[in-house]
Amino acid sequence: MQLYKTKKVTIITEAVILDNVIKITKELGADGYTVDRVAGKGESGGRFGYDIGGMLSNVRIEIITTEELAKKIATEVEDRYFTNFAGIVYLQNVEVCAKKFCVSG
Amino acid sequence: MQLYKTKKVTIITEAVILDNVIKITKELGADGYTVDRVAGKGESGGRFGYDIGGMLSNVRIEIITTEELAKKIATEVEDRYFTNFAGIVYLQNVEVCAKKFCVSG
Amino acid sequence: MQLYKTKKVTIITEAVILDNVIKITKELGADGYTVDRVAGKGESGGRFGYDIGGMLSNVRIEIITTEELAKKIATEVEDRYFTNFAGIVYLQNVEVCAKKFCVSG
Amino acid sequence: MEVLLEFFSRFVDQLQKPVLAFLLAGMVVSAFNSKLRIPEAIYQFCVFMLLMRIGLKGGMAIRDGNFLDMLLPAIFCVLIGIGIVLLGSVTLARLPGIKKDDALATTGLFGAVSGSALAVSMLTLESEGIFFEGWVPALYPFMDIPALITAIILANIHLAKQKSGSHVKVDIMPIIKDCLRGTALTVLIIGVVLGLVTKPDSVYESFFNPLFRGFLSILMLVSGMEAYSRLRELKGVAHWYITYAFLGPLIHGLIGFGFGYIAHLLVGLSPGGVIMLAIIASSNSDISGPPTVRAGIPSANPSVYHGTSTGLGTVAVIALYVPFFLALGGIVFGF
Amino acid sequence: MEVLLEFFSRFVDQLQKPVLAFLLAGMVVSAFNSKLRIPEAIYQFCVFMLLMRIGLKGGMAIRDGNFLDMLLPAIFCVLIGIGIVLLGSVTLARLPGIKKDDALATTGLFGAVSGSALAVSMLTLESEGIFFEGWVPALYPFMDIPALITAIILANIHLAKQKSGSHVKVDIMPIIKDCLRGTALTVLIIGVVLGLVTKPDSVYESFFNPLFRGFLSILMLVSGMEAYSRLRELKGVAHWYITYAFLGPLIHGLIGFGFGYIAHLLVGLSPGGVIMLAIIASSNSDISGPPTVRAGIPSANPSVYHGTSTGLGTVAVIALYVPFFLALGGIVFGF
Amino acid sequence: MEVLLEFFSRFVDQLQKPVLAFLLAGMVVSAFNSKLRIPEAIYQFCVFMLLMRIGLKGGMAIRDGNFLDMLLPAIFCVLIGIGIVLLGSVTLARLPGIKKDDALATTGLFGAVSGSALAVSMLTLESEGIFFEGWVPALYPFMDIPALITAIILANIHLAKQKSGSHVKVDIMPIIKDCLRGTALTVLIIGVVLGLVTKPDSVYESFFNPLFRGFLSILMLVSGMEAYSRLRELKGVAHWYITYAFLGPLIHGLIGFGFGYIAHLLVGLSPGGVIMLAIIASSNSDISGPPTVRAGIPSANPSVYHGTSTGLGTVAVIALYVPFFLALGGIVFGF
Ligand SMILES: Nc1ncnc2c1ncn2[C@@H]1O[C@H](COP(=O)(O)O)[C@@H](O)[C@H]1O
Ligand SMILES: Nc1ncnc2c1ncn2[C@@H]1O[C@H](COP(=O)(O)O)[C@@H](O)[C@H]1O
Ligand SMILES: Nc1ncnc2c1ncn2[C@@H]1O[C@H](COP(=O)(O)O)[C@@H](O)[C@H]1O
Ligand code: NA
Ligand code: NA
Ligand code: NA
Repeated sequence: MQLYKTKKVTIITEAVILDNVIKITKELGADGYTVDRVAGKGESGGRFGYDIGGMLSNVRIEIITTEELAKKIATEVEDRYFTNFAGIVYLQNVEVCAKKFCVSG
Repeated sequence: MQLYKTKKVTIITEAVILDNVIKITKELGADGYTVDRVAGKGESGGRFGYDIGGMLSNVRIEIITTEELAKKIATEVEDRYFTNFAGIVYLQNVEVCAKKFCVSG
Repeated sequence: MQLYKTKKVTIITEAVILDNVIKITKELGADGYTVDRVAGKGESGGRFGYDIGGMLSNVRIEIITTEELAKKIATEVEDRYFTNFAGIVYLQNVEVCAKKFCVSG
Repeated sequence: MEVLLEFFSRFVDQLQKPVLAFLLAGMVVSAFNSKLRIPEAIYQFCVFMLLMRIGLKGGMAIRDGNFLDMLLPAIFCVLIGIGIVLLGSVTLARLPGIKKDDALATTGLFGAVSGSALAVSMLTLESEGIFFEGWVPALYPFMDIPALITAIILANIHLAKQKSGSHVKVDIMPIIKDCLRGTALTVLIIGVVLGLVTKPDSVYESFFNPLFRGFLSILMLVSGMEAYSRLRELKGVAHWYITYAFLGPLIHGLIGFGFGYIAHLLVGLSPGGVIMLAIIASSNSDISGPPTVRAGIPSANPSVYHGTSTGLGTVAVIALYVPFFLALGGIVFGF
Repeated sequence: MEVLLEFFSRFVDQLQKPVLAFLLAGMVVSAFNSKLRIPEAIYQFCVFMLLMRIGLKGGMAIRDGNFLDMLLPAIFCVLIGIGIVLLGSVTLARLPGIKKDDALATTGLFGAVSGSALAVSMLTLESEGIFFEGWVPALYPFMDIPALITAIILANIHLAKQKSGSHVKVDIMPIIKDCLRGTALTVLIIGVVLGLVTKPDSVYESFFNPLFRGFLSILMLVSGMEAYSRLRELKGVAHWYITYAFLGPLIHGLIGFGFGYIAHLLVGLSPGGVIMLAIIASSNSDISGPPTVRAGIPSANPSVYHGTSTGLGTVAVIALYVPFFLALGGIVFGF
Repeated sequence: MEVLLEFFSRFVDQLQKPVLAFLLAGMVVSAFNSKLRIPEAIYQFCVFMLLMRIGLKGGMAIRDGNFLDMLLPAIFCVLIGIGIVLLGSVTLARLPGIKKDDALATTGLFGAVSGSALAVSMLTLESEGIFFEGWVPALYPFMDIPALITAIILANIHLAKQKSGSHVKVDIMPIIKDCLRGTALTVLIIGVVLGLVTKPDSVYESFFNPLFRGFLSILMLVSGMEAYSRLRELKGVAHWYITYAFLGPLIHGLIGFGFGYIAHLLVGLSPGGVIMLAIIASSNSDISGPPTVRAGIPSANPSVYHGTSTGLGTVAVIALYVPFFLALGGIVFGF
């Protein structure tokens, strides 16, 4: 089986802005994502509280996509949100089976 | 401490086939895995529903193993399931402390 | 946007020692982490039980930090806990936007 | 005519019942994109509470009942379950533009049974003071499993033919096991067995029975939210499925009513029991069936069968056919 | 003087009530670093149960009530909600060392309403046998939404001025939608509507009402644990916020009491209704408001407003101002 | 002889009780590999409800009781807890092929107490109409903590000796704190304190008490499922553990009964209280103890002690020793 090298971008941020972040990635051209809820601690303190509206917990959004788009997403999210909201974003190399993740979507 | 380079294969797919996928990886020779439940969206639509039997949610299965076995697992899961079931699979480089992950299990 | 190459160290271990592991990473100098609960299976059997005190489930702790510190954390956790407790630890390359993750904290 | 008038009055009644209202509220809430989410653990607990209550009551009724009285209705359930699927396989599955495996998966679900519709009709009959044998709802698996198995077998025969023209052997036992091991039937069976061999009256009276109504409301709210989500997936699916979702339950329910009437004549099944049998037949599986079908007919498109069943069928049964068969029973048996 | 004595005796009463005790227990438990965690799903379910009960009772009361009687109190709620924020914007927000957006976010939450304080006061009035119109607690959104909107608008105007001096247009509709789509108001509205147009008495009496007290206790336990966590975040925050958290609810409650008294004179709002209005005004949003403010005033520091509201305000209202306004009502109306 | 006959009749009774039946059902369900899972949040909530109910009732009983009457039984609990572990350390721990730290971990759990066994025996006594002092179950921590501490200290002394022959100092305070901070004891203590200093009667009567039986059933179901999983881990473990799991609770319970009888003679502990003390002593910790032991004796193999305790001990106590000590009490006190 052929493996294609591409990128995974991971965004960990406040659950309260999940919908907005997803919207941005969609607008930039990503067509899939995986998301789960995580706890964590960083510069802006710990996030382990009881949550109803998503203020006290983090989400982790992972998107497999081209290197170009991954960088665009990282930049956009960082610029738009991380002044006011807690969060980190990072890229990793991945090898996928399906070619679709390696051509600009 | 010595670090050994090896692979992590990640499978994100419908929770309904979790047991089957685990079985396959075991048959192929992997002797450990980590699994969690995730939400997500891809070609076959979003998976965020209320779930009892695992139809509406994804699982993420991560297996650290040799490059050879990682590729075998990826190929097998892709071939057997991803025609009918939603899912993606990808490989990543990892460095582990224990040598056991780097020799064919 | 500038991306900085650095490391992510992932620790998967028994939930019952989460607090201790976090404490160690803090003492060694890491200033952030992300944690979630996962199920899994390894040498010491499966961990899928009903849990109150954290004996029957795993946690996954991810820390983005310098290569040096990542290695220190991996070694320390491995040495201190993995004789008696189930667990694995691995390192991965990541590229982050914020420089703070690449200078010794 | 009389049935329709009676139905209409019962329908208005039903609208006033909070059960249906919670279902509709769930749909509206989803349509307005509300952030409300009942935690999944609570949803799963609601299902548990309902099925345990149905099972316990069923088991206690079997204990107090006459085994022979149950035999015929149980056999009828098997026949109805298989019959509904066969009927679908020669109607829906033959329509133009319909993928045969999608259609079979769908009829499998409509032959199977909805725990929540069952709960709603129990509540309705009980609050109307219409007696029914407590073991009738516990016949659930006798219709559910045969329907799912028949659908899965037919689909696999079809797929094998498509590939090779050769014949195929589908192994039934794993499918039965899969059904019985599923959450819904496991809980129901635990309930029946405990109701039968122990004396669960105190826990039934202090817990499962009084909380029944409340947890059902919450389940209805979630079902409404789910129905809306599944409905949206139905976009682009052949319109035949919509027709099937509304017409199927009516016909299936009438079949159930017919068989129930025969049981009424032969072994004295009560009027309430006949109505209950009609509703069981009318209802479609929305919780336990879909995963079984997903595993058993992997090539079928879940958006089609899950959408048709959970998005349309459940709403149709609770809003229309529960009151309809109540009305029909009222006319036929004169109450 | 008499008020204080009366208040003191009611305060001791309140201390004996398990509701406040559960709140304090939660704080102590957190302070001792206990590993106890009520599962989040249960916490969310508690909130659901409480608001649904408030909503259903409200809806049923509206159904039985006179629409005109409600109009004036509803308008008063809007005025109070806006008024509290305006008051905060010319006091708290102008104090030295206070970031204006932090202050506005905080006053927004104190203008808004706490579902749990509401539940506590309903329980207290009911168990003291003091009548109040069941629809008064359902006025919640009429104070909540205007307060949040006013705060968000003022903050955005302030931020725009800071940047450019130019004027700014804040779009109100998305904020209203955001409030209504939030979990809390969605549940409350479902409850009101179902109470109004259906007959939910049986599910209310068998489920939502009897379990109310228990789920409220658990919510209080969690609120206590949360209060402690938020309190710790308050370290380093200007002391004015502490003053505001204790003085604000008193003043806001008195404003509410005043308006309520006017409604008492004009449209015959009951003494219990007046007390309830005072407590609604006195209370600060601890569940639904914070996320709305987080989205609407992103630059404000959540540790400040969330800490002040959830860490201090809620405790102050339940421990001090519920008994205080009960005492005040007793004096004023002579019971 | 008479005891055995009486025990046998009570055992059949117990089998009819849904509590034991739910436990067995859980085991069967697991053995058949059913997909049923009670959501973990619900499981945790069941534990909370049970312990809160035990605590509240205990606190209210202490409030109404005579402090001196409780002193002796409390001291006895401490003695029993330590005694059971010492007994195990000179028996089980000295058997051939037994790892000493595994054995000590196991005896620690058997010296400690099971909240669910406690709940089962409360329910049984209450439904048989046998009076017991409400504060007896609240003595739980007085046996639990000393047993766990003794086991952890002995194990650490053993390990230190193995390494260096030198003596060792185990710090007791962190272990006590760890116990008290654990979920189970935290909830119990909150309950006791609230029962003691507030008037929780209304919330007790409307919530914690009526739901007790139901949540206990669900906990039993889960305990059965857990027991089966832990049992499977016991494969390959020395058979002595099986013997210990069945014999230990009998002997420990008899010790408890003996001490209880002394308390009966000296301070008038009721017959029901004596039985309760026997069952507390007989029971082994299945929820709160294991994590404490895991942290305190890291080198011990959790499959051994967790398997022996949760997989065998709990089932033995609920199935055999609750009816046994009831029977014994009946004979001794003549009812
Ligand atoms: N160094 C780190 N390693 C892993 N996760 C981190 C790190 N720093 C922050 N995070 C995650 O990102 C979230 C927001 O971080 P911050 O903006 O620094 O408060 C935290 O709650 C953590 O979940
Ligand atoms: N580009 C992507 N990046 C991350 N996760 C994805 C991506 N595409 C699909 N997934 C995940 O894989 C699941 C199945 O994908 P699909 O088969 O495309 O529907 C989705 O529900 C997502 O959780
Ligand atoms: N090969 C593996 N791949 C992924 N996760 C693993 C692997 N081996 C162990 N784990 C995880 O680490 C936990 C502890 O492993 P162990 O110490 O081998 O029992 C397991 O419960 C799994 O969650
Ligand atoms: Na059917
Ligand atoms: Na207010
Ligand atoms: Na014991």
